Amino acid sequence: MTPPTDKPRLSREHMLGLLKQMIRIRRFEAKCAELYTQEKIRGFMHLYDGEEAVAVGVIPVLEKRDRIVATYREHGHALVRGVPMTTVLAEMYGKQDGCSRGRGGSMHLFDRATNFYGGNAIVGGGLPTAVGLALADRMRGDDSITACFFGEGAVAEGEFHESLNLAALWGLPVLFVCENNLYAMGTALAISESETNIQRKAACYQIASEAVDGMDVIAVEAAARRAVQAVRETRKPYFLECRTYRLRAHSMFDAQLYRDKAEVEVWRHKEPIVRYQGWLEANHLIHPEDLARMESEVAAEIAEAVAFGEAGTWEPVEQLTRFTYAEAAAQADR
Amino acid sequence: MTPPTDKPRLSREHMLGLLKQMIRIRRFEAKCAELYTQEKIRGFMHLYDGEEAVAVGVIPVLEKRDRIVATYREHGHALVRGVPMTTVLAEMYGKQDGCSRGRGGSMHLFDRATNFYGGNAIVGGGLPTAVGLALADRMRGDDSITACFFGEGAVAEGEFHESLNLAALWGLPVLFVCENNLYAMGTALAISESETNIQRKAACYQIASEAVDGMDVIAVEAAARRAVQAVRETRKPYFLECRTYRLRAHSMFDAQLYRDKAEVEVWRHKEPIVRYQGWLEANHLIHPEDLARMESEVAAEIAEAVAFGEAGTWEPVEQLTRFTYAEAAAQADR
Amino acid sequence: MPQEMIHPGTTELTYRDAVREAIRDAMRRDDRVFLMGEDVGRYGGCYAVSKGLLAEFGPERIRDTPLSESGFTGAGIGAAMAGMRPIVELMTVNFSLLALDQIFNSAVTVRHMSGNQFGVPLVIRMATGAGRQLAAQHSHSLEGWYAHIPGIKVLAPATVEDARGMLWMALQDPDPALIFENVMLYNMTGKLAADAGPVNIDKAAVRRPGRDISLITYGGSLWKTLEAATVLAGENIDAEVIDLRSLRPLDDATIMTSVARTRRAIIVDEGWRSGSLSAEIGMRMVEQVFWELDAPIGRVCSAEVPIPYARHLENAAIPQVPNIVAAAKAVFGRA
Amino acid sequence: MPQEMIHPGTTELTYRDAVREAIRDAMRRDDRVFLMGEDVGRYGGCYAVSKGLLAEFGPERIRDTPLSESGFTGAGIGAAMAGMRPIVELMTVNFSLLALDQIFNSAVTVRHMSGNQFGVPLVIRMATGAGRQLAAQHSHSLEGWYAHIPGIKVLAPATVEDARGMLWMALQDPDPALIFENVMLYNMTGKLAADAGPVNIDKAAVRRPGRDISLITYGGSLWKTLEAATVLAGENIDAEVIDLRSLRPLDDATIMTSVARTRRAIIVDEGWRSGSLSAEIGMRMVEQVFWELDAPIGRVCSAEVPIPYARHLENAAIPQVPNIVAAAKAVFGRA
Ligand SMILES: Cc1ncc(C[n+]2csc(CCOP(=O)(O)OP(=O)(O)O)c2C)c(N)n1
Ligand SMILES: Cc1ncc(C[n+]2csc(CCOP(=O)(O)OP(=O)(O)O)c2C)c(N)n1
Ligand SMILES: [Mg+2]
Ligand SMILES: [Mg+2]
Repeated sequence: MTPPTDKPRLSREHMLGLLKQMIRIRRFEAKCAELYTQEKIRGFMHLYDGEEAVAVGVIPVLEKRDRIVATYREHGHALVRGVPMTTVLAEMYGKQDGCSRGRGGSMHLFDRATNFYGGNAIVGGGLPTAVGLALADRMRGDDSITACFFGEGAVAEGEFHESLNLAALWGLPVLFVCENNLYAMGTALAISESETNIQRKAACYQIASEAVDGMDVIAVEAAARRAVQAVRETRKPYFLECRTYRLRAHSMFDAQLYRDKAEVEVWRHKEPIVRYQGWLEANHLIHPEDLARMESEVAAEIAEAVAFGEAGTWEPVEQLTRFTYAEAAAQADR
Repeated sequence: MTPPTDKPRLSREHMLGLLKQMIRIRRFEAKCAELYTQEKIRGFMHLYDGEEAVAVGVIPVLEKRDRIVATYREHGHALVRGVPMTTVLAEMYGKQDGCSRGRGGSMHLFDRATNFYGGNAIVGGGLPTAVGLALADRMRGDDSITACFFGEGAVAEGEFHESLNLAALWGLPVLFVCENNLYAMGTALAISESETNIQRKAACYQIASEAVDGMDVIAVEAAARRAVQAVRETRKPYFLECRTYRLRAHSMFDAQLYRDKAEVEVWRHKEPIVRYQGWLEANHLIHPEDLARMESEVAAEIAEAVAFGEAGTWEPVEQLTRFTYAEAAAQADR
Repeated sequence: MPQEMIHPGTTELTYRDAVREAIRDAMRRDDRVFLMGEDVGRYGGCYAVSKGLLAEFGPERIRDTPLSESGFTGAGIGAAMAGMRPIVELMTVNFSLLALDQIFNSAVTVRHMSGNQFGVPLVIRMATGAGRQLAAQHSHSLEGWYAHIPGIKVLAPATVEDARGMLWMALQDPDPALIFENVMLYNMTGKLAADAGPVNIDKAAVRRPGRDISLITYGGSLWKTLEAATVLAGENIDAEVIDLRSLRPLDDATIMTSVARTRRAIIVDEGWRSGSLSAEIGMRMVEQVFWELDAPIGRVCSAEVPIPYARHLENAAIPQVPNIVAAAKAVFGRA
Repeated sequence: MPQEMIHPGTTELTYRDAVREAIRDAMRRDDRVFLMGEDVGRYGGCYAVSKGLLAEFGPERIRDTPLSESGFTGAGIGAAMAGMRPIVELMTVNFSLLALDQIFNSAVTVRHMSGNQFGVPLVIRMATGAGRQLAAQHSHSLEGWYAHIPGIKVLAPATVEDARGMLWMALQDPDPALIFENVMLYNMTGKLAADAGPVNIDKAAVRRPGRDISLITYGGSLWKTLEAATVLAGENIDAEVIDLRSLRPLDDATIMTSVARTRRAIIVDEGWRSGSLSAEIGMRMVEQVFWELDAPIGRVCSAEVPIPYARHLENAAIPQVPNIVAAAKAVFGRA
C-alpha cells in the first residue's frame, strides 16, 4: 500500500470515508446484480467491482464546479460524485423519478446539479464532449476543469486521438482518466493495441501523464491530487492511467470465455477494498465497529434507494416524445 | 545533397532518370495549370510542385506487384508509377479514354494495371484501404507491400491513428509515406498538431520510422530503399516522413493568405529539381544536351497527352449509371 | 413463431445459430472468406453469433479487432479490393456511424469512380433495432436509411432460412452488401431443411397471401405484422404480408403486383417515420399504381424520438401489433 | 437570378457575403458565439465565407481546427452543453460523415436521454451539393437524408435573405441545427435590405404563386425550379413554387394548402431518388391530401449513382430545368 504522503488531509475520518465510498459502490453493484436477475433492471448493465479505487480516488479531489464525463460503467462515478443513490437506482428501474427521468437507464446517468455529463454508451464518444466542456471553460476564463473517464478499449478509437490532440493543442483543462482494466469486453489489451503501455500515448500529444496502481485508493488519490492541481494551474490537459481490473463479467451477458478463472483469482487478491481495509486494520486506523457502522449505513442507504425505486412512477406514455426538442419554457430557461 | 550511398544502383543513367521524372512531373503540372485556366480541366486540382522528390524517390523502389494508395494530390505518383500520361490527362479532360473513364477527374486517378488504388479525396480516407490491401497480402502469404501516401494534415484524423495501430498490431506490410509539406490547405502544422514532429507519431504505435529531407531525391530514394526492404523482410509497417514543401497554392482556388511570400521564396531555393540538377552539374554527371533531350522528350510526351485528351471522346450519357454496380460479365470476371 | 412438427431432414435452430452456420459454411467453402470485428473471436460475438468459430478457423480468419470501426471497416474494403471476401461485423448499427465515411466515400464510390477497374466485394453484418431496453444510443434502426445509398445492397433477413441463406449470396456479390440482423430475432427458433443453403436475395417474399390489403414490412417487424394479420383475419380482413428481404434494391414487382390486387397498403417500418424507407415504398406505389389505390397508404413506424430506456416508453416508441391492426382497420374506415 | 433595380436602403451582395454577415452579426451580438472548423481562420474558409473574420475576432473565436471532424464537432457539442453557442463549420457535407457518430449519438440524444437536463444549442454549417465537377466523394447532397434524424433541425437557405437571416434564429434554438449551404449558390447575388436581420425558420415560402401545379423544392434546386416555372408559364401551366427552407421539421401546412389547391405536385430534390426527402414529402401528401390529388405526384431527383466528374455526366446526374419541365408536363399528360 502506498503510504499516505499528504498527511494533514489524510485524517482518519477521510481515510475511513474512502473505504466507505468503495464499500458503498460494491454493495450497490451487488444489489443491482440482484435486481437485474429479478428483471427490475433491464438493458445493458456494466458493474464496477474491482475498479472502485479509481472513482473514489479521483472524484472527491474535484471541486463542485468541475465537470465529469463518464462511460456506461458509471454507477460508481455517479454515486461518488453525489448523485443521490435513490435517483440512480430509480433510473435503472426506468422510473420518472430517476436521474434521467427513466429514459437513460444504467448507461446514461445524468445529473445537472452535480455537473455529471452522463454515461455515454459509445466507446470513446465522451472524449470530444469533455474537450468541448473544457473549451467553454477556457473561453470564458472559468477555472473549472473537466474529468473524463474512459476504458483502455477507447484508446483504439480515432476519437481518442483527435480529442487528446485538440486538448493539448488548444491548452484545455481536461483530466483524462483511463481506467485500464486490461479488457475491452473480451479483447485483451495486447489484442487491441500495438503499444500496450497506455500512459505512453499521452506523450505522443505532449500531454503530461502518470500511471498509477488503480487498485490502491491512496495512490490513486495522491496521483489525482497531482493531476488536478496540474490541470488547474497549467490549464493544460493531463493524462492519468489507472491500472485496474474488472472482477465481474463485462456486462450481464458475458460468459467470460476470454480469460482464465485463475487470472481473475490473482486479481481478486489485489482488489482495492480488502487491501485497503487490511492496511487500515494493520495500522490500527479502523475498528470493527467502524466497519459495522459503515456496512449498516450503506445497507440503509441501499434499502432506501430500493424503496425509492420501487415507489417510483412511470412517466406517462403520452410524454414519450417530450424533450426530443426543447419546449418553449425550457427555451427561455436556457 | 546527400551523397549516394548505394553506388552500384546509382548509375549515371539512373541518376538522370530521377531528374527526368521530376521534370516530367513539373512540366506536366504546369500544363495542367494552363489547361485549368482554359477550363479544359475542371473541379478541384492539386498540383505537386516542390514535392516531386517524394514520389520520384519512393515509387520506383517498389516492385510491380506492390500496391499504391494516394491522395487527391496524386498526378506525380500516377506518372512515376507508370500510369500513361495520356490516360491521366484524358481523365482530367473528363473523357472516357481517361484512366478512370472520365468519372474521377484529377483527384481520382485509378489504374488496375499498375496496382494504383487511386487518389482519394477524403483526407485520411486511403489509410484504412492500405491496411486492408496489406492484410489481404498477409493472409495469402504474398510478398507484395502497399505504399500509402498522405499529407501531414491527415495525421490529425482518427483514421490515421486507427490505421497505424492496426498495421502494427497485425504486422502488415504497409509503407506509410507522410508528405509533410507543413500545410494542410491554410493550416500550418503547429496549428494542427500538439506534437509537430510527425516522425514521432510512428513510435506511439511501435512502428519503425525515419524522417528524410523530402527535397533531396537521393536522400528520399535511399530512405525508401531502407524502408521498402524493412517492410518486405519484416512484413511489418514502416513510417517514412518526407519533409517537403508545396510551392504552389493548395488548389486552384487558394489565395495563399496564410503564408508569406518570403517563406515560399526561401523554400524555392531548396526545391528538388534545381537542387538536384545543380548537384549533377557540379559533379559533371549531366551535360547540357542531356537536359535538352529530357526537356524535349517530356515536351513531346506532354504534347501527345494533350492531343490524346483533346481527341478523347465523351462517355455516352446513357452510360451514366453503368458500374454503380457490377455487371453480370464483370461478376464472372471478379 | 408457428410451432409445427419437425420433419425428418429438418432441424430446428435459432436465428443466431443460422447466422453462425452461414458463416461457417462460407468459411469452409471459400478460403478468401474471413470474419473480422470487435469480439468476434475470443468473446464469441456480442450476440454469441460467432461462438466456436475461433476454435475452428483460428485467429487469422476469425479476427478480433480493436475498437476502431472506421479503421477495420476500411481494412475490409482494402482486403476486398485485393481479392479477399471479408465479412466485417460492426457489432451494431449504432457503431456503424463511426465507419460511415469508409462505407459511403470509399466502398460505394470506388467501382463507378474508377471506371469499373476496382470493386469492393465486402459483406458488412450488424445487429439493428430496438426492443431490449438499451436506450437511445443502442437502439437505432437505420437499415432503411442506409438503403438510400447507391452502390450498396441492403439485406434484412427476417427468417431463420434467410439468416442461413443470404450470407453466401451476399459474398458472391461483387459489390458491398450490408446485412442487418434484428436483435429481437437472435433467440427466435425456426425450422430449416438439413441441407438448407443459399437463398436468392433478389425477390421479396409473400409470407402470407391475402386478398384485402397488403402489409409490407421487413426484418424484426415481420413477425409482428404476421401476428397482426392473424388478428385482422378474425375481423374478416384478409391481409397479405410481404417481407421485403432486400431493402436496396427494392423488389417493386412483388410489391406492386400485390397492391394492384389488394388496392390497399400499409407499410410497417421500424425506422423513425419521417424519411424512413416506408416513405419510399409508399411513393413508389403512388408512382406506379396510383390509379389502382382505393385508399391512402398507411404507415406504421417508430415515433420520432431517441428510443428511451423505460420498457413502456420503448414499447410505445416502436411498431406493435395493435398499431398495425389499427392502421389496417383505419384504411377500411373501421375504428 | 431576376435582375431588378436596387432600391435605396438595399444592398446587393452574394450569398457568400450574406453568410459572412450573418456570422459577423451573431459574433458581435453574443459573445458566447464562436466559429470553429477547418481553415475558417487563416485561409478564410474553403469557400471564402469567413474571410476577414479572423482579423476582426481573433483566433479564439474564429478557431482553425485540425482535420478532426469527429473531434471538433464533439467539442462543439460539449461547448454548447456548457453554455457556449458554437458554430461548427464542417466544410462540406461529404466530410460530415466522419462526424456523424457525434451528431447522431451525442448531439441529438442528450436532451431526451438526460430527461431535459442538458441540451446542445449547436449550429453546424456545411456546404452541400453537386455541380462543380468535384466527383463522387465531394458532391453529396445529404441534407434530406439528415432530415430523418429526430432531435435536430435541418435548414436549407436558398436565398441571400435566408443565408443572412437563418443563422441567428438557429443560434437561438436550444437544440442542434444543421445549416446546409448549396455550393452553387455562394456566387449568386441578391438584394438585401440594409437592415436585414433574422428571418423565421418555421415556415416554407411560396416563391412563386400559381394555380395549376405545386413545385416543391429547396436549396440549390430552387432557382432551377423557378426557371422551369417560367418555361411552364410559356406553355400555359401556372406553377406554384414552394421553397421548403426547413427540411426538419417540414412545414406541412404550407405544402398541403398549396397542393390541395393545385391538386398536382412535383417534388424537386437533389438527393438520390430512393429514400430521398422527396419520398417523405410525397408520402405526407398521400396521407394528408390523397383525395384532393388529381394525378400521381412526380419526382425529379438525382440519378442513383456516385456523382461523376465529367461535366456532361454530372449534369445528367442532377435535376435540371428540362427535367422539371418535362415532369410537370407529364402530370398533365403532355409530352
Ligand atoms: C463505438 C462502440 N463500439 C463498440 C461498442 C460495444 N462495447 C461496449 S463496451 C465495449 C468495451 C469497452 O472497453 P473499455 O473501453 O476498455 O471499457 P471497459 O468496459 O473495460 O470499462 C465495447 C466493445 C460500443 N459501445 N461503442
Ligand atoms: C476529411 C476531409 N476533410 C477536409 C477535406 C478538405 N481538404 C482537402 S485537402 C485538405 C488539406 C490536407 O492537407 P494535407 O493532408 O497536409 O495534404 P496536402 O494537401 O498538404 O498535400 C483539406 C482540409 C477533405 N478533403 N477531407
Ligand atoms: Mg477495459
Ligand atoms: Mg500538407
